[in-house]
Amino acid sequence: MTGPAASAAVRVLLFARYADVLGADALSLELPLPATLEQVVAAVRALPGGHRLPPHPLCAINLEQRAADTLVQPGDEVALLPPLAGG
Amino acid sequence: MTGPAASAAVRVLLFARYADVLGADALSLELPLPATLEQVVAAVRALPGGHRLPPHPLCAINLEQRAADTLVQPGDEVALLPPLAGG
Amino acid sequence: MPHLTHAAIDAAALAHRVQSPARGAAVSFLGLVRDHHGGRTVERLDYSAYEPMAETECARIVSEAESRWPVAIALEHRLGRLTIGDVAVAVVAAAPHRAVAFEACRFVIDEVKARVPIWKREHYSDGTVGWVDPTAAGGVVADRPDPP
Amino acid sequence: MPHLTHAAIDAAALAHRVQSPARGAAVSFLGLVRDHHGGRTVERLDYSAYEPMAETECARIVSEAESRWPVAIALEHRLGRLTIGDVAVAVVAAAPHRAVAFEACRFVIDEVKARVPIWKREHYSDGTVGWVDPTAAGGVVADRPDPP
Repeated sequence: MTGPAASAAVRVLLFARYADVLGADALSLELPLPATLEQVVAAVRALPGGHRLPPHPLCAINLEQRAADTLVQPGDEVALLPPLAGG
Repeated sequence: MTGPAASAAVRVLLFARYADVLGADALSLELPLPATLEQVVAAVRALPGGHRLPPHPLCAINLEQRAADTLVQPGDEVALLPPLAGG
Repeated sequence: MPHLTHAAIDAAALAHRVQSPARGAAVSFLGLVRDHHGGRTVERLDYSAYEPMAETECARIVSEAESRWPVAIALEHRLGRLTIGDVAVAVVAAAPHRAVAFEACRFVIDEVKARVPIWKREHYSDGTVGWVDPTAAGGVVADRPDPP
Repeated sequence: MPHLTHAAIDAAALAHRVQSPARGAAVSFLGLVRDHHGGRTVERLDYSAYEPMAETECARIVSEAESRWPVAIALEHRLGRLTIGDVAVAVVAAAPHRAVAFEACRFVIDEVKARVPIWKREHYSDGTVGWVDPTAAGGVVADRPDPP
């Protein structure tokens, strides 16, 4: 850590249709941390194909659903979850 | 039929505890017909052990539950049903 | 198919009778013989029925459910001697969606208990027997011999 | 026991895990693969999951049900490729009495659908595929390629 805007790698998991449209199951994004989930989503949506993701998808941090304003910490596992369709 | 009080045989089926206390699964009662179900029950309760039956048990005529004031016709199959305990 | 059986109930076979590619939800109810009733240890029990009336009433309950909801119902009640853990009654309701399957399954078992002439005699671990009577205090009636 | 499986679900084995001599009522829900969705003919489908989160969430739902009611719950959801009529999800709720068994079984399947990260891709008879999306018009999203 070298300053307030130090950037770090955030691991982002993608599933189902979101993985299809991004062409990847997992991404490693360089982002200034701390960042909110919303900022992580915005970074993913800026990637090729990312415009097909909704601006406010369901998100999880470390296996728990979290709101868009939750801060992502270094080492967190972020997951973007398409609408659930189990059962 | 020789008069208004002609008597006829009524077949009465007994089940479960009622059969136990009467010592029989089926009875043939000579009764003046038409009689109500209530009168048939009273005749059964006058038999040895019959006092253990309630005065107003569930009754069926020809496989259908019927009220105590229903008339029993010659040839009807009457059944006295203890409280149901299926399931 | 008859709804009363003296043989063991095969719940999976019953379910297969009503499951179909158009019905995505199957709700089953199994009623099993419990080892206790009213504080006493039950060892086995005997189910008996007024069989023709019980068959008629079961068929009527199934028809009522199938005309009320878009559902297919399978229903079997076992008679004779059962031991602890045996399946006494099984209901399967298969429907396109789960809300209907739950509702119809519950309806059928509730109506079976309320309307079908079936009786249950329990044999207790102390050697005594009792007739199950949901209307009686304690839920059981055990007759003693008449005084001399 | 894990709640996610890539093998066929054995509903009878699942029921035996929770049935016991003290539990006289067992209510099961089976979700089966239907042959139609939104007017299209489905040939098969693929279930996928965020597996560690899905396991955690299934375990949490089971715990919630078991602490709320006197009930034992078995829950399995299948993943991978399924064909028409296959069991996709099974819930068994075993309890001393039927009201609780019905209520708890319904609770578990409702919560699974609402909370567990599992997704379903349908393959249609015309060769196309779609992602099931209960929030979308028609219930399915099928992406077309981006315009050049």
